[in-house]
Amino acid sequence: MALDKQQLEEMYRRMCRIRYFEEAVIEIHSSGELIGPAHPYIGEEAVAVGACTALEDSDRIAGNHRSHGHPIAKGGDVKRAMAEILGKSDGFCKGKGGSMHLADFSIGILGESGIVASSVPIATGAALASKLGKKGFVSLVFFGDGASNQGACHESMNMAALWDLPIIFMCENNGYAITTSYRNSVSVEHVSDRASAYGMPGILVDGQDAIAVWEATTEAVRRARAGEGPTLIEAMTYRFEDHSLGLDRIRKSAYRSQEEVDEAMKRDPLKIHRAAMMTHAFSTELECDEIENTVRAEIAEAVEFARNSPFPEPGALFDDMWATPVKNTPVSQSTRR
Amino acid sequence: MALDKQQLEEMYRRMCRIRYFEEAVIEIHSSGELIGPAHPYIGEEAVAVGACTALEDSDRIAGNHRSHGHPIAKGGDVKRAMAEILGKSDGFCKGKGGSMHLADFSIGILGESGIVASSVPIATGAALASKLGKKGFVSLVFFGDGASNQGACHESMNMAALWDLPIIFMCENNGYAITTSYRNSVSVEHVSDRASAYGMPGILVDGQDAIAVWEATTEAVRRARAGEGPTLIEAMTYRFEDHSLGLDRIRKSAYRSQEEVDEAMKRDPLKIHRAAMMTHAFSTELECDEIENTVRAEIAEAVEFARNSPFPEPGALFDDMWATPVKNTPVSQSTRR
Amino acid sequence: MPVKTYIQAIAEATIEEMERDESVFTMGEDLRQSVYGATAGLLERFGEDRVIDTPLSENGFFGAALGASLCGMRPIVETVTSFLWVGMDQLISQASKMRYMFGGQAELPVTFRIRMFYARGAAAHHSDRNYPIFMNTPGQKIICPTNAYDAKGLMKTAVRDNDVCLLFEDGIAISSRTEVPDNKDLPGGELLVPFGVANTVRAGSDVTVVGIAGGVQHALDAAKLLEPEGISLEVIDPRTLVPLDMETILKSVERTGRLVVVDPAHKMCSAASEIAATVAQDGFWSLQAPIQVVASEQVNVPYSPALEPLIYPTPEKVVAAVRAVLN
Amino acid sequence: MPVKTYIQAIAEATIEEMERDESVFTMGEDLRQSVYGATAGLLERFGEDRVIDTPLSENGFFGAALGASLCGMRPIVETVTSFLWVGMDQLISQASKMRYMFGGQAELPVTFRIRMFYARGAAAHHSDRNYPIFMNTPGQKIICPTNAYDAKGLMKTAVRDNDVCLLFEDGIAISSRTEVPDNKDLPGGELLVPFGVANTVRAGSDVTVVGIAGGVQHALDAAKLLEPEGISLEVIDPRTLVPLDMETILKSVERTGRLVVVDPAHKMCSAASEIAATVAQDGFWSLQAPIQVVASEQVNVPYSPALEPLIYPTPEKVVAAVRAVLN
Ligand SMILES: Cc1ncc(C[n+]2csc(CCOP(=O)(O)OP(=O)(O)O)c2C)c(N)n1
Ligand SMILES: Cc1ncc(C[n+]2csc(CCOP(=O)(O)OP(=O)(O)O)c2C)c(N)n1
Ligand SMILES: [Mg+2]
Ligand SMILES: [Mg+2]
Repeated sequence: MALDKQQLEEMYRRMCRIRYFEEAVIEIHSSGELIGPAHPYIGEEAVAVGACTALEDSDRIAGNHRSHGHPIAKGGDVKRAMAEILGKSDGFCKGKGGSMHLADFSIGILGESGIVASSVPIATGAALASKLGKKGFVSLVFFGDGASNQGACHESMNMAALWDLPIIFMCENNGYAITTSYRNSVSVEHVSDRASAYGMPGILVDGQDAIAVWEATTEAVRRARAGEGPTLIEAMTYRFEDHSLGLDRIRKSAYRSQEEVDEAMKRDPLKIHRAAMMTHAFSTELECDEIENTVRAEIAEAVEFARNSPFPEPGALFDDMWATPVKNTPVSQSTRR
Repeated sequence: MALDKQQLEEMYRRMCRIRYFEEAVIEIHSSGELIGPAHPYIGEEAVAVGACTALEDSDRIAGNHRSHGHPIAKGGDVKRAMAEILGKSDGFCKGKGGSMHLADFSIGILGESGIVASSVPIATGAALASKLGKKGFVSLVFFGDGASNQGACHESMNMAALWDLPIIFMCENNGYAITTSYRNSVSVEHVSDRASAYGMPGILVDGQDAIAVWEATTEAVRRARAGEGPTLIEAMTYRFEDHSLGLDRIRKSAYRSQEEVDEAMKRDPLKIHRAAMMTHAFSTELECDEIENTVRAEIAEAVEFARNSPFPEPGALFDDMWATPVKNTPVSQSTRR
Repeated sequence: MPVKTYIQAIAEATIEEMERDESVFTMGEDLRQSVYGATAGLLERFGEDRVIDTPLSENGFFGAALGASLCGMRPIVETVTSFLWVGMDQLISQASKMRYMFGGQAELPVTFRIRMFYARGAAAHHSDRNYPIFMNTPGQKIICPTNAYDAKGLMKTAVRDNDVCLLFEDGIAISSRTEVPDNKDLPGGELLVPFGVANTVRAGSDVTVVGIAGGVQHALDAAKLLEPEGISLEVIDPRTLVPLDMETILKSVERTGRLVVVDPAHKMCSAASEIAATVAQDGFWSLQAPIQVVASEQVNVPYSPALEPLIYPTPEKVVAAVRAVLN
Repeated sequence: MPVKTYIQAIAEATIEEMERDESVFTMGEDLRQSVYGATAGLLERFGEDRVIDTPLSENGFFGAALGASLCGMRPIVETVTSFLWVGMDQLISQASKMRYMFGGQAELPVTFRIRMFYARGAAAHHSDRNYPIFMNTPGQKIICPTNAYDAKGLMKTAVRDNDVCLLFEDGIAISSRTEVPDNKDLPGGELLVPFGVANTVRAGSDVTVVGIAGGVQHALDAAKLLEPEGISLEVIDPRTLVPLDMETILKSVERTGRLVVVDPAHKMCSAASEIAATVAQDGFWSLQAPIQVVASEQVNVPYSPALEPLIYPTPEKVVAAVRAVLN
């Protein structure tokens, strides 16, 4: 463990940022202000923060529908993230993407994907660009246990291993794909057991312990930068909330027993990290509280910012389709008529 | 080894049938009578015949573009196979499918697929039907080393293992996908090494030895029928001819050295089986020759049959689209006009 | 007559067909917990072998459904338009081609139930309306029920049909309620709606308005808006896009001389364009004005509630198109 | 002027663009041995890092090309229409949606070169003409060069374009030869053909015939067949389907009053139907006769040499359609 106090505190700050951000999203959703689906990351903060702490700003990440934690962990601006979720013009994507599609290319966040596993080949391609163009960055992709069964993962891992690409496949195994349990979805005990099928290391790590995730990722990043190729990391974690906001149809305890949920919630990644800060860096309760308070204020400010941000103008509907506009690209039918 | 003389001879008969059939196809192609692509199975006969000898008539197979060997090994009629390849009305598919799409549902041949790996999920579904409907048959799918990298294989193997389906995944590893070598295509030493990623047995077998393939398949069929689930078998083989007839653009020795081809051709599956018949069943040279002669006559007859078979009538263009015809299904534009 | 929601109708059709025929089973993601609403209670009723939760592998399990259908089973698969892309190889290379390619040997009695999300902030990744794509690739029947009655009757027909049926459930219609008769009150004891027969939802004399999927609702709303002005719209719901009942549409245009087609899918190469093109060919001499297509704007579906509604057809846009053809 | 084949033109464009810009590279199956002919010699010239043979994983490597393009590379991907189905999720969910969904942040300078087989017994699994599908899903530019000149000029434009470009290489045109000027004889020193500008391949006065992809050749052949009778066809090649130059088509119809559209793709929801529908809306008052669409019959492509030719448009079918609009 070679994280100094400042780093440990920054990790805690980001974990809190995700937690409070998600709490705010839940509140906003219940008020009816947010109509689209949103998938809370609460309970899994240690994975994104542990992983992203091992990365440089120039490194690239890509993610999935459970999509707020990854960009925040990579340093994304919570104001613009919240504005995006509310569909506002100051959002990361000017309101065009929303909750499932946060992206900030300027700091290496290549975007979250609503289609499960669909960003895995994209991240593999980013790693290919790094290798071909000798660009030196690594690529890291977050995907779920459910996603691991998609062909896209298989194809990407084979290519990455064949070509020694600088990529980390970070599987967030929270035990479920919506309501489908790991046992009914993956035919082996661990997703990381599949790494040997590609000839890459498969690392199983405690996903509630940000430091453990950081350690595993750091070694994978070292390998990647040294040209030694990809690593598959499986972080065992748990989603504390429902699969998605607004999916009220599913009875909560029908697919996860209350005991299981209670047991899992005892291992809150924020508490675990707070304790680790005290042990390893002698942070005080006061220091920890202060981080929490600062972040709470930050999130409140983000909500305020997002609420005040204007909705996009109607004309914006037709912007952002083409990078190279040319004659006769389609325009509004009503303009035409 | 528990194959009696009759069985060994039948295996030889089928291997010869494939070999001579393919030789006839090559000849026909060079005469310009056959315009579509066709992928000779020469050199790989032991795989299809070894595998199908372990199956019952009611068992199902599905295959790929290298497509003549599988149905013939399963007992398909060479007359109708040849007629299909010439696009004639007596063909398996009335001339609609052609070389890459031979199928005879009446004896469990669910069809070859021109899209690589695309029949793997289909065969998995056949196995699912067997299990759900307690139908007792097993399903076996042939696919190449190149195909093994398709996501369809990953998804199918995971499902088959999860659900203990009665299926055999038979990978014909001939070392190449068109011109792309195994080493440039699959990131581990053997496709069968990937079986452990699904929790199923992975068996590596000499694909030039029909008896070895039969033995491995027999055990896999036993497992399947007993409800113990799927098996992945990798048969190491070699294609003696070009990837496809008509693909003259590729210089033969550019991707496979002449030495490699010569070396591989020393292990001709027909010669190996002929020797085994003599050793295990005391077949005589004369008996073996007689099989060969009978099959040669059979193939000559098939060519004759195919040549004499009429082409489909123009009106046949609109047949065979719908199993349940209803009002207003699309008809010919010219009729309409 | 009892009033039911669209989803109730689908659920009833599923249960009735599963009870009628042992080879019918359902497969898809999270069916047992019924994430999309139509499979609630099936597990308890029919057991694990007939209500199969699949791994997240659309290409794999679409193909598995097709393979099972080749061997005597009749799967009902539940999914969402946007997940079809993942399984497209099985849907096109196998589902739509296998029967013809094998000279008619294959029977593929699979019904895909495909949800189309609508105007709820699902964003581009979850907002596809891709039925026109399957119209372009021959080999599947394409069914777009727009109310609970048709949903039940067409779904039951689909399950009994021996071809691959893609049944698109439009989010625009999904929460609508319609009268659906009880089986005991029906002559044959059950509700079956045939394929290839358009439904003239509303008779009218001035303009023929064909609604595709959720577009039927917009057309009906427009008809109501125009009624006070004495403008009479004939609203036609083709119900199935393959087979497509052009005859009913052409006959209507013969009387009205004017055609508007409303389609919530993207405009280019849409079902609406297809119908317009066919009328411009086969019904040209009936036309007294340009054909108007009201479809989604040719951009991706945006997330923001300030933008999303702008992309879709609305009753107001239909009204504008009707006025255009009347001038 | 030197005469070149279509494939030579594509090869020249590839080499010129790879020489001009280090970030351009090619990837696909069996490129090094050049199974489809256009990548011969690239390996020797540009080395292993710029001529990448991929595993058989279309979804995976299409996505990898897209991901690489997000990070400053400009991949040229080679494939075949029918293999697009396998990679459809990356092509639609990512290629066509990413830029818009991310509010314009993404630049995706990828060119997909997509071969369409034609009338050589490839059978249903290898005979797709799926450009209409990408017209329906907004976000990509769709390019259909029909001769060597355009192949080179449009391909070079595509490689420099910062959007995803799908360049469909029609087997009908692939072995054709056209004059292609040497760079030294060109004013700017190179051949670039702009997107969105239709080419009036042949001027005429009686009927406007729009040819899509290989349909242009059939239209020209029909024009020759009708010339002796004094029937004059104006043949228009849109060259790109997205963007689509409807203006040129509408202007021509204004003069001729008659439209035939020839498209070797399946008819329903085709590019041909789209053009017909648009003219029926925006050019209606110019029309003096029904619009005729000549496209592939709505069945799968059969293998048999006795059947395959029947499915496609032919010059004779175009002639019949022309006669129909003239009566
Ligand atoms: C291709 C595809 N299929 C289905 C869905 C619907 N869906 C959204 S999230 C999800 C479960 C994902 O599970 P997992 O990968 O484990 O991620 P988690 O939600 O547990 O974080 C499903 C099935 C989808 N978005 N994309
Ligand atoms: C999805 C798809 N991609 C590419 C092709 C073109 N293709 C036909 S055969 C082949 C190689 C297949 O290799 P393998 O699976 O090893 O089988 P083999 O030909 O060696 O028997 C390729 C790339 C195809 N038919 N389908
Ligand atoms: Mg999960
Ligand atoms: Mg091979």
